Amino acid sequence: MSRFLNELDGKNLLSQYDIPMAKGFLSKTVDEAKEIAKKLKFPVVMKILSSDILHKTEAGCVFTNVKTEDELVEIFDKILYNAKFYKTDAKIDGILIQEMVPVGLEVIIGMKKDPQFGPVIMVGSGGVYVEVFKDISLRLLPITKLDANKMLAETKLFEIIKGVRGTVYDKEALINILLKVSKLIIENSTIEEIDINPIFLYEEGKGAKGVDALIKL
Amino acid sequence: MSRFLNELDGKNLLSQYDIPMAKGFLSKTVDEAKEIAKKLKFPVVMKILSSDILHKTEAGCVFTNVKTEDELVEIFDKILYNAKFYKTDAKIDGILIQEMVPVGLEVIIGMKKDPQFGPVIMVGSGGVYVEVFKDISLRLLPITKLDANKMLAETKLFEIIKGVRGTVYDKEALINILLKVSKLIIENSTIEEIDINPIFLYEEGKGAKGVDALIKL
Amino acid sequence: MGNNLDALFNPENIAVVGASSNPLKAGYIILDNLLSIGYSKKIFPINIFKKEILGLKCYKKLSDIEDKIELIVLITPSKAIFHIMEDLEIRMAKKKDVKVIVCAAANYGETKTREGIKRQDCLINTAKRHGVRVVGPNCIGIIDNINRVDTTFVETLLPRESRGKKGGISFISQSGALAASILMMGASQPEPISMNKFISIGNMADVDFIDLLEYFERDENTKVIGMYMEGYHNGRKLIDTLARITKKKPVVVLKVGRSEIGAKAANSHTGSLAGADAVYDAAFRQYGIIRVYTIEEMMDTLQSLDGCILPKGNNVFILTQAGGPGIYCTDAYMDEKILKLPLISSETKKKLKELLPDMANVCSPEGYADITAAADVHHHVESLRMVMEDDAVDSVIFITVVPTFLPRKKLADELVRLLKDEGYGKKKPLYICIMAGNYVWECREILEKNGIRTYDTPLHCVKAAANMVKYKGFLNSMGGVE
Amino acid sequence: MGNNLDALFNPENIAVVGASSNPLKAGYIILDNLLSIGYSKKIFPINIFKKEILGLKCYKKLSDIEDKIELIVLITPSKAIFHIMEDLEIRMAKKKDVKVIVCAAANYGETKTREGIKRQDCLINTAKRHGVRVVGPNCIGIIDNINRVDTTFVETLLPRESRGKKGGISFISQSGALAASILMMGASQPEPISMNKFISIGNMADVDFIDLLEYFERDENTKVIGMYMEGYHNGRKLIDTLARITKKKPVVVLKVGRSEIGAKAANSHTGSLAGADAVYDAAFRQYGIIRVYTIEEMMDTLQSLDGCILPKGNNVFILTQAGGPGIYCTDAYMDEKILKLPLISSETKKKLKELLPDMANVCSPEGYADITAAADVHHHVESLRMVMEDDAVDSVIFITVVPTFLPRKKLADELVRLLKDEGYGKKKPLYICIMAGNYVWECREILEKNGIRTYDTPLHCVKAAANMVKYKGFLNSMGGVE
Ligand SMILES: CC(C)(COP(=O)(O)OP(=O)(O)OC[C@H]1O[C@@H](n2cnc3c(N)ncnc32)[C@H](O)[C@@H]1OP(=O)(O)O)[C@@H](O)C(=O)NCCC(=O)NCCS
Ligand SMILES: CC(C)(COP(=O)(O)OP(=O)(O)OC[C@H]1O[C@@H](n2cnc3c(N)ncnc32)[C@H](O)[C@@H]1OP(=O)(O)O)[C@@H](O)C(=O)NCCC(=O)NCCS
Ligand SMILES: [Ca+2]
Ligand SMILES: [Ca+2]
Repeated sequence: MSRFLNELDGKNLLSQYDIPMAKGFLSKTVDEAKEIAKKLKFPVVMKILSSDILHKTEAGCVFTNVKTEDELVEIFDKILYNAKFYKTDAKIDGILIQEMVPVGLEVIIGMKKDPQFGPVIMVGSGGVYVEVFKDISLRLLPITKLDANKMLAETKLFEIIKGVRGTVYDKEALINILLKVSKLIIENSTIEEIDINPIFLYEEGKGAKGVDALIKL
Repeated sequence: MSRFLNELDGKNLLSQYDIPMAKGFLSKTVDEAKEIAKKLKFPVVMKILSSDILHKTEAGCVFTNVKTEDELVEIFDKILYNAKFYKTDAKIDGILIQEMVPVGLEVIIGMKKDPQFGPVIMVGSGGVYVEVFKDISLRLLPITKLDANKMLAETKLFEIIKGVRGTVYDKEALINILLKVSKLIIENSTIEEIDINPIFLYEEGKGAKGVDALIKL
Repeated sequence: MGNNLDALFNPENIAVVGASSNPLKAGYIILDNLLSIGYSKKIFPINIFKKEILGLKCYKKLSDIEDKIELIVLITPSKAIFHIMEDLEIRMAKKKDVKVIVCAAANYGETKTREGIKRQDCLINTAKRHGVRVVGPNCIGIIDNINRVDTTFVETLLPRESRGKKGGISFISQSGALAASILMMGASQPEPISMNKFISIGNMADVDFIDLLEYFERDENTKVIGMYMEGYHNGRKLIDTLARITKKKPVVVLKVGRSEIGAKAANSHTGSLAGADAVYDAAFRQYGIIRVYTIEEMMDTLQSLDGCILPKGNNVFILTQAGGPGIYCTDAYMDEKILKLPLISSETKKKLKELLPDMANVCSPEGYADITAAADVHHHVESLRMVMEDDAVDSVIFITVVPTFLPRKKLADELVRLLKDEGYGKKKPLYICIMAGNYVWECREILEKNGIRTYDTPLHCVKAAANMVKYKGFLNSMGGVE
Repeated sequence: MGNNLDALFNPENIAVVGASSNPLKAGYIILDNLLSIGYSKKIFPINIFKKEILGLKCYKKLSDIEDKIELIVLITPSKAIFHIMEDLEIRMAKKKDVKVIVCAAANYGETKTREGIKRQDCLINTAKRHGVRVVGPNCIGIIDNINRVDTTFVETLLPRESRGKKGGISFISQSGALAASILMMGASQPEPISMNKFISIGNMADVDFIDLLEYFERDENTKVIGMYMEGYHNGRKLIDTLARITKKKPVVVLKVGRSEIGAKAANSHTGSLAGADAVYDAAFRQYGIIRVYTIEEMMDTLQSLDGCILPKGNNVFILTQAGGPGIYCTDAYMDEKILKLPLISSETKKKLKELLPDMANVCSPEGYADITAAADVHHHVESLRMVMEDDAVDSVIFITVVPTFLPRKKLADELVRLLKDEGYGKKKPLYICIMAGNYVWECREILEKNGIRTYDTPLHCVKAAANMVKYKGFLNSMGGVE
């Protein structure tokens, strides 16, 4: 029986492998939420944490750019309300308070296990058009740095990374994430599927940061 | 000598042909700006109007989601300051106050004159990836409704419009805009180039709305 | 300038200036080609030194010939043009008979040198003064298989009896070499490709794409038009002409210079080359002009359009005698987004299952059947009949790799019986691929001599089938509501 | 089970069970092919009724033959398998000599019927018990041109003296029909394609891709490996094997079932077919396995890899004798993103301009030259020499449409002198296209007989050139820093 890691556990696992993810903590109560927000500094992002709700945005359970404690209090309730409305019996682990990371170039990194070939890693253009443009590249695991480089070069995203739109993005950071994901999967054979989407890639030298991650065991 | 229509004149011309554009008015003073914002209802978008500043966002002369009169006053000055900073001798026509339209599916419609073929119309996926994915379709003008339909069908965007991501978008609205742009160009032979980007396309029945438009004579 | 193109394709007598008795010279081969194709009127070789070439009496100059001459072929070194045009003036002052010049010789305007341009101006201006049309210069000539005219200097090694085979294709090439290549490759098929008119337009100093397109538009014997093109100075006018024609008859275009570098190689001198091909491409789609990308695809598409009726719709059945080639075909098929594997009736399926060997795969996936290597001639022919009879099927791709045990000649004969004698070949488009090199050459010859075209590989079938469907779709959309 | 594959390709005597005297039967053609290729050891036809076939003495059963037999070819109706295996038991009890069975007959496991599976089990189990390897069932057999073995029942019409031409290509096909087709098409080239080993693996009940790949990996005479594949049960192991080999020698794969429907037609029974091809594709890229998409591309690529040295880099010069075909080539060239038009030295350009006719286009665009229709044999050969000598050039595509005035045989002879006698053909990869059908067949024959491969169209040159560059790039990246 396969199951999904909740977002927090997923991120923690990724963080253990030095895969940069937006910081976040779980709050069970409004007070905990306030506490965390203070620590992370406003504005923050608030999201439901529930393995029963996979499409959080659709369920009205994600709010970005929460600027003040007042807003936070209001939204905390709203999320719980929407969650129950979306799925009455959803088991709710709490509300995730996450740092609000600057928007960057949207990238997706994924991994799936093929019945014949085992783990296959994927990188490509993230965002809403993923399924339509299918601008992705695949490789069997494990991959070398050379593989990671070639993967990027196979995507159209690569043009943007190299600076066709003015900004040159942090290619090395992305390659490092690919290599770390490769390592993570090789060392954790129970992982069936990973989906980090979006990863925001920043200007050269400024790294990257994963925002959402789904891990299936 | 070719010249660009300013955004307001451009939109007015498009509106004359019933091409739906985000409403907007020109303000010369802060008081005018307040007046307009009240009429349009907050939140609004504020932008410089100056034929000397083509890349408004880059110049720090576009602000979206202006929510209150206080903010408006503050931003009015900021825009003027940024404009001068960007280009000291820029001729400024005023500040455009525009309704804040809901975000939809980003579409681009354009027209260019080919030296051999005359006006060529273009439709495709809008947004930041336009140049990279080049998900566009072209036709010589004038076009028929059938042409417009076939153009859309040639793009990957069409999958999204048809509802692959859950929402079915207002295809008819988009086709109407294409036909109106075709008519506009046939009747105004001095127009050298049009670029409406983005057009937000909404759910079926809810139409579309152009946000920015550049017209070159 | 009047439109004398009738005289180009059906001239009353022809003079060849620069005729030679040296078999390695163009001026010899033109005479030879004219004789071989069986041109029925008079041929006048012009050669200063010779009395007779290939049994034809030679003349020293154009003005010496008493008979009427409607077509002059020029195959002299270009520097002779001034002299020849002077003589033409003399002739025209008396006779006023010449209507067209085909100037095959090179070294004119295309050199972009002062001398070259001067020569071309002399040719064109003299011609204009007398209302004479000019094809070329710098071309390989023209062929008309209906009127049996061949002014080209291309040697195809075709036996005399195979020359002048009429067909419905009229073809225009902007490249002489490509034109020659098409003639030579066309002559190397199981049955030589048959055309109506064939023309290499060279520098287009006078007669150009539009003149010829308009001529072919009206020409009843032209069923389909083919074009190889590199560029044209008035793209919009060309497209408007094509758009008018495609509503009546199909036009297939191989336009090169797709890439920026390709366009540079094409030496086109229009300003914004970069975007131009994309605009051509859009115009082709918009007006139902069939764009092809390879020489093979062009020839296959032209021959399908000439030989088959158009399909009703996009349902193309794949009938194969062998798994590998069938799957290979299916991949290519799926690359053409517009083709659809048809769902045949359960009755047809039942009949197929009854007919075919046990191991046969009937419709998994739907629209695909593998009659297997165990299929004999009867299985081949009858399964084809059943599939062609099913209403859900608009066209059929038929692949066989004729194994050792299958009598090849019998297969061909039985297919001819079904497709020609019983008329099935005219009911729906059929694309036959017999994929076994020289081993099946004779078998393909039998089919092609009987008007049943065969294709080299499954991919070739797919491309032709897809282009037929595209054109039919265009015609349908023209008839539909706007 | 030991690896007896040496005996498959170089057996000490062969028995053909199901040999027939009927020239329309597979059992006859196998004998004929074995004799035609000149197999040097003994052949034992097994036929119950005949005394002699094709001058060879017949035996009633395997156990009757006194001599040593290493290879058995089975071409009997499948129901006979039980009987034949019983007899094999008897023989092996005495002789222990048989090492390999090639079971060409069909109607075994591939039928997915109980009977078929039972027959296959009988064959495989009996073989296993005696350490005998099995190729097939349901295959067309194997060819070894070095040891002169041909167990196929494919008729290629190749004259006896053209059989058994050795080459560096070893080829595995999962489809019998495609294998047959390749043999027949290969035999129809100007000079028949030359291979090392050729094997149709049928049901892969025993000997499979990996066995053969490992064998070819070690085989010194195998310079390049070709594969047609539909599917394999252990994709990962196959890829790991290929990945190991491609570091040493190139592997070219035509994998079908690219599309979902194609995969369905391939009847593969793995769960998630949809994604599988994309994964194969990724694996091919990752490990430098050259994926090709058409049969023509496969043959061209295999022959280039066999016949040419690898290019130093991706700089491929286009040298053409005609504008149209040159531009056409350039378009196809630009489609292959990895090729780069080289910037040759100003010295080479100067030499070319001095050599060539005035109208020649030297390097506009860079890396492209058009020697024009006015170019004679000397111009052809010497311009090729100059381009090949330039350090910026890694490979050359050379196109000519041999016009009437160009002596074809002389062109071929002079090219042979440059490329073979002077050794230029071994310095850099060269892709020659002589684009004129049968008219230049002889000319191409001369070149190919001298080991200089010619290609059918410019597109074919481009594909082969691009695949060579890709493979070299892969080898380079393996040697580079990780
Ligand atoms: C036209 C062309 C083929 C002539 O070349 P050629 O055959 O070598 O030229 P020659 O000087 O031998 O002239 C040919 C014949 O015309 C004769 N001739 C020359 N000038 C003449 C004149 N003014 N009147 C009559 N005959 C004349 C010559 O005597 C010769 O005949 P001969 O062989 O009996 O002596 C050549 O100039 C040319 O243009 N080649 C390129 C053709 C081409 O590529 N076209 C475009 C294809 S895309
Ligand atoms: C193997 C196969 C070709 C035999 O077909 P066939 O030639 O029509 O069969 P026949 O019954 O005529 O048998 C062939 C010969 O073997 C002989 N034979 C039959 N059983 C025999 C046995 N047990 N021992 C020895 N000889 C036997 C027959 O007498 C006959 O010889 P003959 O012509 O002198 O009478 C057929 O069964 C088959 O499998 N066809 C498909 C092959 C194929 O497509 N393979 C895969 C390609 S991808
Ligand atoms: Ca030319
Ligand atoms: Ca098969």
